[in-house]
Amino acid sequence: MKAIIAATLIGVIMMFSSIMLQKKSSIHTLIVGLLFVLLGINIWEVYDAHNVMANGAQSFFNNMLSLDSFALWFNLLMTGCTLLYVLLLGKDIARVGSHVGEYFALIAFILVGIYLLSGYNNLLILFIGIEILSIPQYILAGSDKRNLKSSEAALKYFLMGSFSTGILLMGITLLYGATGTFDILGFRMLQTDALNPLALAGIMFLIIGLGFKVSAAPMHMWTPDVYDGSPTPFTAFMSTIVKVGVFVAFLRLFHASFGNLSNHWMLIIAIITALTLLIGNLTAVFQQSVKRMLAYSSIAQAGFMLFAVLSVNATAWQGIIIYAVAYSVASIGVFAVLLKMKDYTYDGFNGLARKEPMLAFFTAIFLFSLAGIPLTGGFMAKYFVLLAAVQQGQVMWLVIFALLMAAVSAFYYFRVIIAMYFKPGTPEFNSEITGYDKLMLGITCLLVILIGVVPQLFLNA
Amino acid sequence: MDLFEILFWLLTIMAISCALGVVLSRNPVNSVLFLIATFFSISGHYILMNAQFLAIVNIIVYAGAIMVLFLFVIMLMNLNADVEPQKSRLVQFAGIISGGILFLVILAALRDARTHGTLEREATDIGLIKNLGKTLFQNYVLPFEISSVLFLSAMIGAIVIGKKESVHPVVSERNPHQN
Amino acid sequence: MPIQYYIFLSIALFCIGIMGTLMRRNAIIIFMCIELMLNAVNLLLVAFSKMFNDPSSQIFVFFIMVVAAAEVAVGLAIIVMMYRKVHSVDINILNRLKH
Amino acid sequence: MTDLVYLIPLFPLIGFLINGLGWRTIPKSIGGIIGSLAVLASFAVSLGIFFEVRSGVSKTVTLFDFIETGSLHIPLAFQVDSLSALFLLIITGIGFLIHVYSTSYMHDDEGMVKYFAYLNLFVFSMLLLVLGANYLVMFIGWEGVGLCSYLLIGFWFKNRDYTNAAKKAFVMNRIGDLGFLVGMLLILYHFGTLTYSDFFGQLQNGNAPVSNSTYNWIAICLFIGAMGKSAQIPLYTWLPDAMAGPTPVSALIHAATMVTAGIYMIARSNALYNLAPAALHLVAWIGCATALLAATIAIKQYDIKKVLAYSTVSQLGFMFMALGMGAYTTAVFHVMTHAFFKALLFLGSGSVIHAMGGEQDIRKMGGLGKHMKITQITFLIGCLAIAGIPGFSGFFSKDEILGSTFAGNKAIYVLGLIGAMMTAFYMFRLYTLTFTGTFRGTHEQEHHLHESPAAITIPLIILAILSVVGGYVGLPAVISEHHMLGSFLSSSVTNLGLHEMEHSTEWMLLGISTVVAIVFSIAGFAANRKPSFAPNTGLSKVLENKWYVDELYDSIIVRPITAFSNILDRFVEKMAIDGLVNGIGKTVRWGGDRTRLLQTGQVGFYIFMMVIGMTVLFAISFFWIG
Repeated sequence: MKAIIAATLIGVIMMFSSIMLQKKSSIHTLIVGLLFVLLGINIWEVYDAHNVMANGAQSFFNNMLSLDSFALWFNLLMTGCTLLYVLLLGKDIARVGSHVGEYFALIAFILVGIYLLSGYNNLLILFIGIEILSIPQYILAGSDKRNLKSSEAALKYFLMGSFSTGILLMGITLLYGATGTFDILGFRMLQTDALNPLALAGIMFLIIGLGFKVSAAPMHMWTPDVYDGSPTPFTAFMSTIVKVGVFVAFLRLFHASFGNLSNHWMLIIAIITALTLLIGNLTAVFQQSVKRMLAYSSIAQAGFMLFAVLSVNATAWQGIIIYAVAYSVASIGVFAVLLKMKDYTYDGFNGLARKEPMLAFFTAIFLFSLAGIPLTGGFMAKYFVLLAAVQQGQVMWLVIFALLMAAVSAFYYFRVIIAMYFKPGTPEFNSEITGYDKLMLGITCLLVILIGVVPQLFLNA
Repeated sequence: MDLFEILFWLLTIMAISCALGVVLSRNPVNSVLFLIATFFSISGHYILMNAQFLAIVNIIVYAGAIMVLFLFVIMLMNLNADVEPQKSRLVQFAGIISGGILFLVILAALRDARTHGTLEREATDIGLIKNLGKTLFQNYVLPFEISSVLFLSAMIGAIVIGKKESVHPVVSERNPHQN
Repeated sequence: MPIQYYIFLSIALFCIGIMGTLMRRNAIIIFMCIELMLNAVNLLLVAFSKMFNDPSSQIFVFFIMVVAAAEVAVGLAIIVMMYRKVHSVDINILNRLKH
Repeated sequence: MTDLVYLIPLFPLIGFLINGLGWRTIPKSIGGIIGSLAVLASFAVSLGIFFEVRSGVSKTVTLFDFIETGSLHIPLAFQVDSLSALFLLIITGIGFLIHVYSTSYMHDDEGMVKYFAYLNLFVFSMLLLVLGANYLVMFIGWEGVGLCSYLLIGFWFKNRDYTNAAKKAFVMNRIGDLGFLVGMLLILYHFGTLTYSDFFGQLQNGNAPVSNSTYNWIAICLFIGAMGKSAQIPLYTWLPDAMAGPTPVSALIHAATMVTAGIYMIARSNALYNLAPAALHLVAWIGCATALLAATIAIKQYDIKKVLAYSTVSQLGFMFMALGMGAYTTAVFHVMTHAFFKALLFLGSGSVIHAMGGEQDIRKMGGLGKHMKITQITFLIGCLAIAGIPGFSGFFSKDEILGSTFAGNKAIYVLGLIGAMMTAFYMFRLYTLTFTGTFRGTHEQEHHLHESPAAITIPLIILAILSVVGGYVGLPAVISEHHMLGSFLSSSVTNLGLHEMEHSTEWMLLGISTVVAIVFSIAGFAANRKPSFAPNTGLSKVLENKWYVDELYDSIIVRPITAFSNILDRFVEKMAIDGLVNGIGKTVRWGGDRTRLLQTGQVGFYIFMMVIGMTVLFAISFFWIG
C-alpha cells in the first residue's frame, strides 16, 4: 500500500518537475532518485510482510486489495525492472519530445496500475487498474508528435483498446450476474458441473478482453502496428513491464477464481496459446526491421506466458515471475542497444561486433535469453512455464508445439547475431556509446545470466 | 400489459432503434443526436429500475458532457455527410453479418441461462444517493481514491497530446522503413 | 419481469455497437459506438443490481462513467491530433504501419 | 578429490572469461597458454578423480538448487562415476592436445585469443554435459556445445558459406534438441524427476506406473536428440558442412566432444533403453543405415576433411549399432578409440592443409610423405587403426561391435561388415592419394611443403601412440578373460544381457574382420596408386590401363561402390534429406508470408478478426466443450 501511494506521489512530483526543472538531465536524475526510493519502499514492504504477518495476506479497504507476499515481491521486481529501464533508456526517453517530466509521470502512474493488478481482489480494481495501465499507454504511443506513425499508433491503440475494455466490462458484468459479487474469491462458489451460462460467457469475454491486453491471438493484431509506430523507448516499456503486469492480473483471476472451472476454459486458452505462438513466431521470421521483429516476438513470448495461465498450479506462479523478469530485462537490453542504432533493419547491425565488441556481446546474450538458450534467464523462464504445463498434464501436445516454436524463434533472433558477428559492415550510431551505457548494459547482462543460473534468487521463497 | 411493461417496451424499442440510427445514419451529427437519444432511453430504463441517481448522472455526464464534447469535435472538423467516406458494401455487409452472428451465438449461449431471477416491481431505495454514497465511501473508497490517478494521467495526456511541440533541436528517430 | 429481457436488450445494444465499429470508417463514430457498448454494459449492471438488490453494481456503473469520461478526454485529443495532421478522421488512411 | 569435481568445468570457464573479456588486449601467445593451461588443469583433476573412481568411489556432488517447486527439486549437481570419469579423461585429455596443437595452427589468425575463448567454452559445455547429475544440467551443456560449435564453425566468418554451414549446424541441432526436450518433459511428467539416480531407481524397481510404450516413446525422443548431436540420419548433414571451421575445431567436434554426446546420453540412460526394445531396434537400424550411407559417400569425396567427416558419421553409426544391441560399454569403448584415431587423423590432415597453404583437395596433393615424414607415419597409424587392422586400437573396438551385432542381429552384422570394408577402402584411398605417388599441385605449393612445427607434431605422436595401445584395455574374450574397460564401466552401465559366444565363433569373427580389413585396405591402396580424376572413366581408358589388379578391383569393387555412392550422394542426401530440411524451412516461410498479409494496417479489419475469433471461441466453449 505504501508503494502505491509513493508511486502516485512520484507521478505528481514528476508532473511538476518539467515546470520546476529546466534541464532534462536533472529531470532524469530526479526520476532515478525517486525510483530508488520507491524500490526501497518496496523492499521495506516485502520485509515487513515477512516479519509482521506469518504467510497471511494483508487486505486493504474492505478486501479490495490483498497484497500477499507474492504480490509484494512481484511489485518489487517490476519496480526494479522499471528502474533498470529508466537507467538504460532515460536519455532516449528525454529525446522523444519536450514533455519529459510528463513521460516519467505517466510511467509512474503505470506502475501504480501494475501494483493494483498484482494484488486486486475485486473486479472493479481490475478494471480501474487496467485503465490506469492503458490510458497512459495511449498517450505514450502518440507522444512523438513530429512523427505521423506515432499518432497513427496512438489512434489505433486507443480505438482497439477501448473496444476491448468494453468486452472486458461485459465479461465482468455477466460474471456479476451469475454470482452477485465482484469479489474474485466469491467466484469460487461457481459449480463446475452445472456452470451457469452467464458465468461461462463472462469468462469468455474476460479471456478476450485480457487476451487483447496481453496481445494473444486473434486479438493480437494491434501489437505490431502499435509497437512499431510508438517511439522506441516507450515500445520497450509497453512490450515488457506493462505486458507482464497484465499477465499477473490474468493469472490471478484465472487461478484464484476460476481454478476449479479449468475444464471449461482450458481448451480455449490452449487454442489461443497455440495460435499466438504460431502467428507470433511465423510472422517474426519475415520482418526486415529489428524493431518490428521484436514487436512480433513479443507476441510469441506472450504465447509462452500464457502457459502460466493455462496451468493452475504453484509452479505457474513461479514461472510467471521468472518469465516476467527474464523477458523484461532481456528485452529492455535489446531495445537499449537498438536505440543506439541509426538503422533499425537487420543490415543496420552488420559488423557491430567489429566496431563495438562489448555492445555486440551483450546484445548476443540478450538475444540468447530471448531465444531460450540455457544458462540465460530466458531458458529458465521457458523451462518453468513449460514445467508448470507438464505438471498440469492436460496439454502435452501444446508443450511439444511450443518447443517447436521455440526452435523457430531461434531463426529470427539469430539473424541479428549473424548480422553482428558474421557480416561485414560499419554500423552507424544515433549517439555516442559511452562508458555509462556499457556499464549499464553489462549489469543488465549479468542479471540475465544470474536469472539463468540461480533462478531461486528471484523467487520469493 | 400494465404501465410498467408498456414503458419497458417503449424504451427498449426506442433504445434499439436509436442505436441502429447511430450506426446507420450517414451524417455524423445525426449519429451524435441518435446516441444522445439512446442515452435518454437508457436513463429511462434506469428510472424503471429505481436507479434514479444513475439516471441523472447518465444524462448529465454522458448526454450533457461527453456527447457535447463529441459534437464540438465534429463541428470543429466540419464533418458532414459529403465528407465522410463510406466503407464498401462488402465490408459493411461483413460487419453486419459478423456482428449478427456474434449476437446469435451469445443469444443461443445464454438462452437457457438458469438465472430465474426476476426484477421486482416494488421500488427499492438502493439507487438513492444516500445509499450509494454510503456504499461508495465505505466499501469502494479505494477505487474512488485511485481513480484520481486515472484523471491525472488523462490530464497529462491532454497536455502532452494537445500542446504544440516546442521547436527545439531534437534528434529525430530515423527509421528507413518509415516511408 | 424476467432478467432475460434485460440481458437480451443489453446484448443487442452491445452487438449493435460492435457492428458500428465494424461498419464505419469515421474514427469519431467508431468511438461513439464503443461508448454505446459501454452503455449496454451499464444497463445490464443496473438490471443485475435490481435483481440482487445490491448497490455495488451501481457503484460500478458510476466508475465506468468516470473512466469513460477520462477516456473520452484522451481519445478526442488523439483524434484531434490526427486530424490536424492528415485533415481526416478516416481510419482507412491509417495504414502506413503495415508490413 | 571427488569433492573438487566442480573445478573441472570451472577451469575452462575461467579460461573462457579471461580470454573472452580480454581478447583485444591479451597477446596471442598468452591467450593460447591460458586456454591450454585451463584444460590441462581440468585434465589433472579428472585424472585424480579417475583413479579414485577406479577404487570404487561413485557419488553425486550437489552445488546448489536450480529449481525448487513443491515436490520437484532440480539441483545443479555433478555425477561422478566410472562413465563420466572416462569421458572426462577423453574430453580434457584430447582437448588439451588439440589446444596445444591450436597454439601453433592458429598462430597467424588475428582472432586467435577469441578462438581460444570459444574453445574453452566448448570444453566447458561438454564437461557440463558429461558431469550433470540430471537431465537438465545435461541439457544445458547439450545446448552449450551446439552454440559453441555454431560460433566455432562460423569462426572464419568472412566467407558466406561458412556462416550458412554454421546456421545449418545450429538448426539441425535445434531440431534434435527439441526431441531431447520432449523426452525430458515426458520423463518429468511420468516420473516427476530429472535426476538420474531417482529416475533410474524408479525404473529398476519396476514399479513405475507407466506402460512399455511410454518407455519406448521417451527413449525415442531422447534418441532424436542424440541423432542431432551425433549426426545420424536424417540429421547428419550439418557435420560434413561443419568442416568450414578451423581444422582443430573439427578435431575437437569430431573426436572428443559434441558428436559423442549422443552416445554418452544413451549409455547414461541405459536403464531406460534396457526397458525399451523397440527404441533399441530403431537405434540399431538408424546407426546401421548411417554407417553405410556415410561410408559410401566418403568414397567419392575429394576434400580431405570431408572424407574424414563422413568417416566420423560412419563410425558414429557403428557406435549406435552397438548401442542398439544393448552393448553400451562396447559403444563407449569405440568412442574412446575413435577419439584417439580420429583426433589423430584430423590433426594430421590439419598438418597437411597447413603445409599445402590451405589447400584441401586431395586431387592436388600426392607424394607428401617425402616432405613430412612424421605426419605421414602418424596418419598411416591412424588409418590402420580406423580400418581395423589387428594390433591397432580400432580393431578391438570395431570387432567388439561386430561381435555384438553378430549375437544380436545377423542382418545388421552383415551390413556392418560391409561398412567396415568400405571404411578400410576409403581411408587407404585417402592415404594413398595424399601421401604417395607424385605431387599434383603447383610448383609454388611444392616449394612450400615442409614438416609442421613441434607444437603440431608432438600431439600427433602422442595420439599415434594412443591409437596403437588404446585398444588393449578391452581385449576380446578369447584372448583375455579380463575386459578392463568393461569391468570398469560395469558399476554405472548395465549392458543388455548378451549371448555368450563360443570361442570358435569368436575366432571366426575375428578372422573375418581381419581379412576384410586387410584386403580392403590393400584394395584402397592399390586402386588409387595411379589416380585419374576424369569424371567419367570410359571403358577404353580402363582397358588401356596395364595394371591388371587395378582393373579387377576397379570393375569388381570400385565401380559398383562408386556408382552406389553417387546415387546415395545425389538422391538420398541432396534430395531427400536436404529437401526435407529445406522443405520445412519453406513451409515456415510460406506460412509466415500468408499470416503477414493479414496485417493490413486497417483498424476495422483488426476488430473484424477479433470479432470472428470471439464468435468462434464462444461457439467452441458453448457448443463443443459444454
